Amino acid sequence: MNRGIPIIDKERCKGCGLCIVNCPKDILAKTSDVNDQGAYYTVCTDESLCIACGACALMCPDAAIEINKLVEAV
Amino acid sequence: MNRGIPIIDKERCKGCGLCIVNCPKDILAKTSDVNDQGAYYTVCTDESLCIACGACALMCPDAAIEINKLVEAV
Amino acid sequence: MSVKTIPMYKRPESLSDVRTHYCAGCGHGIIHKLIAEVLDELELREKTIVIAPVGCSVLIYNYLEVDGLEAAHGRAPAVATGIKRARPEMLVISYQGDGDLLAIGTGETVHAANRGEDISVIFVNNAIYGMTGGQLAPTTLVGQKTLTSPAGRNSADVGFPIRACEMLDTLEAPAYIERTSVHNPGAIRKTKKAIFKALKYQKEGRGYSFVEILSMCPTNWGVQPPEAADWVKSDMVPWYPLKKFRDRPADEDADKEKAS
Amino acid sequence: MSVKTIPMYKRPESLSDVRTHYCAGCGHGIIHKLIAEVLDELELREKTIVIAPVGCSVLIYNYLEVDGLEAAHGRAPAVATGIKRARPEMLVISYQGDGDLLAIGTGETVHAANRGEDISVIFVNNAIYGMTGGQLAPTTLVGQKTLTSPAGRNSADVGFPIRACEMLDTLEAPAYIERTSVHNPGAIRKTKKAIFKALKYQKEGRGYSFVEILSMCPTNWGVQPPEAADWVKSDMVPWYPLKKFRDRPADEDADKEKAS
Amino acid sequence: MSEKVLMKGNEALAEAAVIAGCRHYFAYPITPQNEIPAYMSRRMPEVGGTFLQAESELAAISMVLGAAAGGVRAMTSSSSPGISLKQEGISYIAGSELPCVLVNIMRGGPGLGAIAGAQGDYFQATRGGGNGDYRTIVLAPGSAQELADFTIEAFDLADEYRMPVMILADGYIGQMSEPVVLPKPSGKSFEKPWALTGAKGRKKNIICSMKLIPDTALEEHNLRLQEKYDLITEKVHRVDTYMTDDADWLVVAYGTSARIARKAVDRLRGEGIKAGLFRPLTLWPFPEKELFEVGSKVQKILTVEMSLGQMVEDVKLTMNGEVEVDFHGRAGGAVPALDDIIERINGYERENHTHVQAS
Amino acid sequence: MSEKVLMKGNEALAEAAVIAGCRHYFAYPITPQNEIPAYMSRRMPEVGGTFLQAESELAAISMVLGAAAGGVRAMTSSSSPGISLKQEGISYIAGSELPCVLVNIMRGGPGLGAIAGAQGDYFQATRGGGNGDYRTIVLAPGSAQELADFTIEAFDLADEYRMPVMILADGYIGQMSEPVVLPKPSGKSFEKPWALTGAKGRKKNIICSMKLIPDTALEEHNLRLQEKYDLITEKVHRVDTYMTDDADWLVVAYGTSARIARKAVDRLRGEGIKAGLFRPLTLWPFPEKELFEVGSKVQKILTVEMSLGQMVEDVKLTMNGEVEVDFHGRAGGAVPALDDIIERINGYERENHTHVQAS
Amino acid sequence: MTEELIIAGFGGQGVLLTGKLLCVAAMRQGKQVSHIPSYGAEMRGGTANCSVVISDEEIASPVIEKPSIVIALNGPSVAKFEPRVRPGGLLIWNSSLVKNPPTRKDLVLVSLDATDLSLSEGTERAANMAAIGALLKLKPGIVSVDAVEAALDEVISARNRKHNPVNLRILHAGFEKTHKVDAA
Amino acid sequence: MTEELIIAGFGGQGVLLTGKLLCVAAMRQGKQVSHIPSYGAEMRGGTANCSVVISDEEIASPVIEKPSIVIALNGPSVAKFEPRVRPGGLLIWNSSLVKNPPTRKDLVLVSLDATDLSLSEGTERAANMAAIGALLKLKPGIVSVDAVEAALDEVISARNRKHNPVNLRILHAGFEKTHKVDAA
Ligand SMILES: Cc1ncc(C[n+]2csc(CCOP(=O)(O)OP(=O)(O)O)c2C)c(N)n1
Ligand SMILES: Cc1ncc(C[n+]2csc(CCOP(=O)(O)OP(=O)(O)O)c2C)c(N)n1
Ligand code: SF4
Ligand code: SF4
Ligand code: SF4
Ligand code: SF4
Ligand code: SF4
Ligand code: SF4
Ligand SMILES: [Mg+2]
Ligand SMILES: [Mg+2]
Repeated sequence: MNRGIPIIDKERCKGCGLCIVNCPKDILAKTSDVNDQGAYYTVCTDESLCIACGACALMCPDAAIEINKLVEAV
Repeated sequence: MNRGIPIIDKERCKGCGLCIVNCPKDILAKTSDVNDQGAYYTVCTDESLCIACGACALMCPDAAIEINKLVEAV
Repeated sequence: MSVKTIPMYKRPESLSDVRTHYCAGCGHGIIHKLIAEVLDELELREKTIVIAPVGCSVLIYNYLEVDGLEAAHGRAPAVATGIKRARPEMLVISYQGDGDLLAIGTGETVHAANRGEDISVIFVNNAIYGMTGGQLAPTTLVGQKTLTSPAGRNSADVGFPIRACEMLDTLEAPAYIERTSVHNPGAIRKTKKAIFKALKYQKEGRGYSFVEILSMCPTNWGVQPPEAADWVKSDMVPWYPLKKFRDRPADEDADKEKAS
Repeated sequence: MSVKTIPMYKRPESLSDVRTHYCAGCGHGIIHKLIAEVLDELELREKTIVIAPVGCSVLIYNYLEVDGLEAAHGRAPAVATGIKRARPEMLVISYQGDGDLLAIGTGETVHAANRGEDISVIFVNNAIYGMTGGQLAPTTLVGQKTLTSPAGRNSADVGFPIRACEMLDTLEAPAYIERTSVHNPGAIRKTKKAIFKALKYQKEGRGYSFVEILSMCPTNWGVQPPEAADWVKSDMVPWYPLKKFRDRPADEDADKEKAS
Repeated sequence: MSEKVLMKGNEALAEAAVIAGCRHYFAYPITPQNEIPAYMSRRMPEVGGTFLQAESELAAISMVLGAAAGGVRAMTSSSSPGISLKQEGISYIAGSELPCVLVNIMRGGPGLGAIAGAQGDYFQATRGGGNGDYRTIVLAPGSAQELADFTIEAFDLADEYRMPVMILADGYIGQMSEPVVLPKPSGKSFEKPWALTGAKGRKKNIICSMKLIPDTALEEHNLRLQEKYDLITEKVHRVDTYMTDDADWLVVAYGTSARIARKAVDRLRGEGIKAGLFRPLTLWPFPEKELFEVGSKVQKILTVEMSLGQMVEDVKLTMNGEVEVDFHGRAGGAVPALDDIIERINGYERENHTHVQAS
Repeated sequence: MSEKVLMKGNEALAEAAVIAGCRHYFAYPITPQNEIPAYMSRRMPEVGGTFLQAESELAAISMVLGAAAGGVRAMTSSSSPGISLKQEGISYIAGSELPCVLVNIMRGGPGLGAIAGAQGDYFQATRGGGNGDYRTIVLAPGSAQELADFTIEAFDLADEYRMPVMILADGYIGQMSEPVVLPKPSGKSFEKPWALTGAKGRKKNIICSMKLIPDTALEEHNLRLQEKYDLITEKVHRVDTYMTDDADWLVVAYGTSARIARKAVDRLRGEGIKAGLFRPLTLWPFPEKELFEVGSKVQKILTVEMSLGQMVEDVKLTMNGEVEVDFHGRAGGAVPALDDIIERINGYERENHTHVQAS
Repeated sequence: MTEELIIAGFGGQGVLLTGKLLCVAAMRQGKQVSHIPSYGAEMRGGTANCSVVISDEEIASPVIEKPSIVIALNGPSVAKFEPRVRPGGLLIWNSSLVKNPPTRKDLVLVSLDATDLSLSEGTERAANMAAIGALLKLKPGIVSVDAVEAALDEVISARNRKHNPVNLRILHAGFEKTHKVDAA
Repeated sequence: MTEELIIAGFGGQGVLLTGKLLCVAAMRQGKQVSHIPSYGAEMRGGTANCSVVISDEEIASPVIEKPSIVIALNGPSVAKFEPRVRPGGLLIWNSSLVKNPPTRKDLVLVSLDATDLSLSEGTERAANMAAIGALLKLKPGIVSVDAVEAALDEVISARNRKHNPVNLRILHAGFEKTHKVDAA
């Protein structure tokens, strides 16, 4: 199992979209809502599909994304 | 026949010796006399041996040497 | 079977907990983050001085949790030299843009490299003057439109974009020279490795390291960030090949291994 | 059979009828003379502007019978750019020493070359700062003792001598780059050819030309002129190979010929 | 009559340079004057001129030196730190007696400071930040219109006296858009037999700042320059006065400071207080004669600057103790507040009143 | 007691820097100060210090900025055109509040000028040739001995006030060999908690001249700098007076000019004429209080400079019209002639005599 | 009459153009005008704003300390400029984007869904036009609607002039949606 | 006593060293001294010279306009400095190299074959020592022979001190060969 949860800090996000276009699972998307800075921030549309590849986090210029990996507890 | 006459402008000469060491016929030498600028200038010791190669003139940083070539008049 | 979540990617501790002033999608942010990660990994945060250039990254000292110093436009490598000579035990990073490093700072760039100064230069090449609103940079591509080349860079008039790595590679002293990019996650991983090497070599006192990073300036290129990243790949990379030009420490280590 | 004398070598007309201030055996004198000869041969004296650098050749305008202009230390290529752009019909020569061209003037050197500015740079590399009394130059050889490297150039501290031709050869625009020397008559002949090409190409509007000339500074090397000439050959040439790095006009002409 | 257009000060200056016949412009980008190179990069190709973005300010000023030596009208522009870098070059141009126009759209300092407008480079401009005894004429426009008009004049003055002429304006003047009527060319033309055009049919021309031979050459050169500077001091001074005829209190200010001071004068006059404004338009030469004439009739002078006190020295030197000279300054990009100026002068009035009562 | 040695001024200064604990010296060669780098290149390795010949003056001043930020004592030296190139860097150092010592061994200008000693960079040194409102303390030694002594003091002042201190001397002072007794270290030490030594066990330190946030940051910074400058103006002024107590005629001069003026005073006193010499040892702050005290008692002041009139402005500003201020200057490397100074003062005497007779 | 306006938003909202448009219109109506962009911090991103002075008298400083009118096209602009409006002044704010409405009691606060009005014409970039409409309704003395319409052709480059009809429609929508208010 | 000397020759004739030697000797005898090399022209080659002032009083300028004594070690130095010696002054010239002897009538002109004296000790570089010898003979008041001998060890670097005996022999030869003259 390779699964994870992208945690996006809405207020840090500037809405650049770099995470969106680089997510292999296409589960990130811009909101039509703006955050306090006036940016259309990004959210994850389906966390269950996340494979914890880290592409979004790597790409994010504002370090707005952290990834939690889901591992089987023994 | 390849013969020439080096004409050394005594007052231009700074006595650097570059012509001397580059003359293939070894016919240039420093004087023990100084010119007005206080330099031990160079003279030709035997013009008859000059082959008009131009090495001395090429070498001279002060353009103190001109070469006349001797040619047979027809 | 129960499931546990463990943090796989966290904001690095060397990165300050503030918003940057950068535009959305700016490459500087990515590169800052990578530096912070490497500082965390090499445990160098408390021994590092970052030199801010004059350019969009002029406030870098607000974003990294290390001591920070400002250089005049183009002079960062000389400032880095001064402080490294005064504090050889510190890790000194000269972070610079293309206008800073390759236009006004050409002399300082070449000479710090030529001395083999024990510093690391992180060179962010975004093919434009970001901070001043998008003028022609020494690295602007031929035909690229900028505020001061409205008809596109005309190579007959102002020449071709300068390749910094290739130029510095003609010098004897540098220990490490590599060009990378941040246009996609794969490129970013390589960039992080390059920064890691550069700082590690400096930590080990192996001399001058130089990492050129192709980066996006969506604002002054007048495109959206994803397009900007594409343009790096489609237009910049062909002129600026991503390549390791020199890795003397690695060569030396390999030689030593062979010998032993 | 009678014998007639005909002048085989005469002082060039473009050379002023004055004594230079140079030390005995200084390479600058030889190079001035060659430039004057080429100006005579190409009939360019009346269309030439020479830019004097700051260095021993600061008074070059007193020795050539052409219009003369002084640049601040290191700025000659920028000054040359300014006047060439103002007077494109003129032939502009930037004459520079190694301190001028490769230390303080690194930026101007690289950028005029990179623009492919239609000027000719004559670079006199004597591995030292002549005028100021013999300090370390960017081109001083490793181990060479100077006023400011009394124990000899220490490459671990200040790096290795910079090779200008190799560095500029990484740029796209220059049309012609060659390194020659003036240590003996044969080398001088080649130097003259190089200067001839450089000025001819400029006359033809073919772009930037650069001739690096290894030269003697007996005074600051602390040796007699003949020894100095020997040292150029024995010590400088091995580090600075005499070589044509680029001759784009000749290549182009050859291509054209092949094509036709 | 030309039409009024809304133009940014920097662009008005750039277009005026084109009108003045400037076809060679070299510069390096810096805020707050970036509109000048941007404008020139579009405009110069249209008029067959040269726009070249130099690799640095050092290169830019050197290119100007080269082009000026070729006899053409050349210009460069920058802002404070960039102008600092040009000091050596300016000193060379002054020493070589070459005409050119330099523009400093000032920002806050020292060092990198900030990019808001300021007036902290007055000393540098008027005293010569470079080495040696030299001067540059310094013009101080106060509006987009004057940026344009003074540019025309700057080129003429440069050619007439063979020296660099500097246009010195705070960033607000350069950044502000205002209605402008573009000026006409002056029509003046200048012979330049000294220009480098090839030694054909004449002796070679040499242009240099080094004077080595004989030993006295440099001093003679300095004295000749000084004569020229004396002549200019006599001939070139421009001022603008406002309500000074009967003034009790005189404000001396230039640029944005003067705009605010003028409004303060209006307000004070409205309250019946006799304030006046003296606005030097040339900062070097400083219009001493004109200021002394006006200034010696008032009770007190207030110098207002966007710096912590630079021009005030010239005001004091001019008044030479004749009248008290006070100072009000803001720094770092701040603009003097109208109320502060008014309050200062009200304070003088009050004090005066007290004195009169007491005596 | 240390022994007298014959030392060239430049070398005395260099050795004094070593004595003061300077272990970081960066410079680019230029006449007439080449003995300083030459000396340092031998000496620094002996004491475990760093001598580095920079690729340019711009690099040299930037290296000084870097080293100073590291908390060490750093120095650079140059001469006029080289100092012009350093203006941006000096402005940055001032804005960043870093301590360092700058040496200008002045030569003739403008531009390349010539290498003989001159005093044409007074404005540049005292008014800030760089951008923005800032100052550097300027010390004016008049002998090889003072070059050494003032260097010790310069480092202390720099550390005390966290700012650049400039030693300003004409080329003759630097080139001349004289007997010198090498000074002792001052023994003072300074804490530098602001230095960049790694953010370990403390918050990160940041050293910069840019003040962006909030909008008022730069003005606040400027005002703080100004407070510091005001404090220095109050506390740091050094002067040397000679025969001023009963003087009728006062000569004000520094450096080589002052040496000649002193001899002139001797000669004039020999003729029964009451001349005196006021020699400012700090040029910024200019010792206004001391000069006013002495100057307001004399009949006339003659300022003598190896320039065409720069310090004379400070003399006039100080006297503020109280006493007439005359000027005698030589330029381009020429040294004032003893006889010329004597003749000037004799002229005053004669004039005075005529006046007295007439009245 | 002297009005000191600050127009603020983020880059791309046409803040500078708005100011220029008002200036040109007022200039053609014989007024004194000045316009200056904010360039207070040499940095990127964040809010953009410009200061406009329109007056019957000569203009002193183009820099405005306490504006009489503020047009705030996004949230950060409200946060930044609400405190600076002079008592009794006017604050027009873009309710489409601003989450925390202004609260001062001593101002005339006028909300307008400017971005929505713009979007309804198919563009998100013309909220500024709606705001101008509102301003013209509320402060008819500054400059006439006709003058602004004419200025639009003068200010917009030929290449972009094709958008002018849309711009005008949005301007009028803003004008219509806004109702005259009395001073605070 | 104040003597203002100029010592001139070409590079390699030890002109600067000569000046330094006199200064150190005089300093050790309690005199005020100053020494400054000529650096009037930033150029190479040609003549080198230095100015030395030795005095009982404080020294004003180290720069000498009209020297009281000139030592000219080659031809160009005679040409350059003969006109500048003050009337009644002393000019010592090197007859081994100078072709056009000085001619002024108002000076004390002393010729010395200094280079020949030096060559006779196997070096052409110590003509300056011979000239010092002559000076000491002619102007005993400046500094004593003993003081110069002592200064030689102080001034010459350890590495070159081995030549001092030769130097001294040449100095004495110059001293012996020179005869006291009366003022011009
Ligand atoms: C001496 C000087 N010249 C010019 C400037 C203006 N300036 C600030 S940043 C910059 C260029 C920035 O471009 P780059 O180095 O490519 O950095 P980027 O913003 O693209 O990251 C310039 C020219 C300055 N501050 N100082
Ligand atoms: C700005 C500036 N810095 C330094 C100098 C001093 N200076 C004069 S010539 C020179 C170097 C000369 O060396 P190089 O260019 O190699 O020429 P060379 O004399 O060897 O021919 C220097 C540093 C100067 N005149 N101006
Ligand atoms: S970790 Fe990978 S899969 Fe998950 S959201 Fe990020 S990019 Fe998409
Ligand atoms: S990359 Fe970061 S800033 Fe950009 S949209 Fe994604 S989360 Fe937001
Ligand atoms: S021409 Fe040749 S052979 Fe004749 S003197 Fe010169 S070098 Fe000797
Ligand atoms: S090369 Fe010229 S200067 Fe040198 S010795 Fe020969 S003639 Fe004289
Ligand atoms: S202007 Fe360009 S480089 Fe600067 S912050 Fe914006 S995107 Fe980044
Ligand atoms: S110092 Fe060297 S380069 Fe200069 S003139 Fe003398 S020999 Fe030539
Ligand atoms: Mg960039
Ligand atoms: Mg050299």
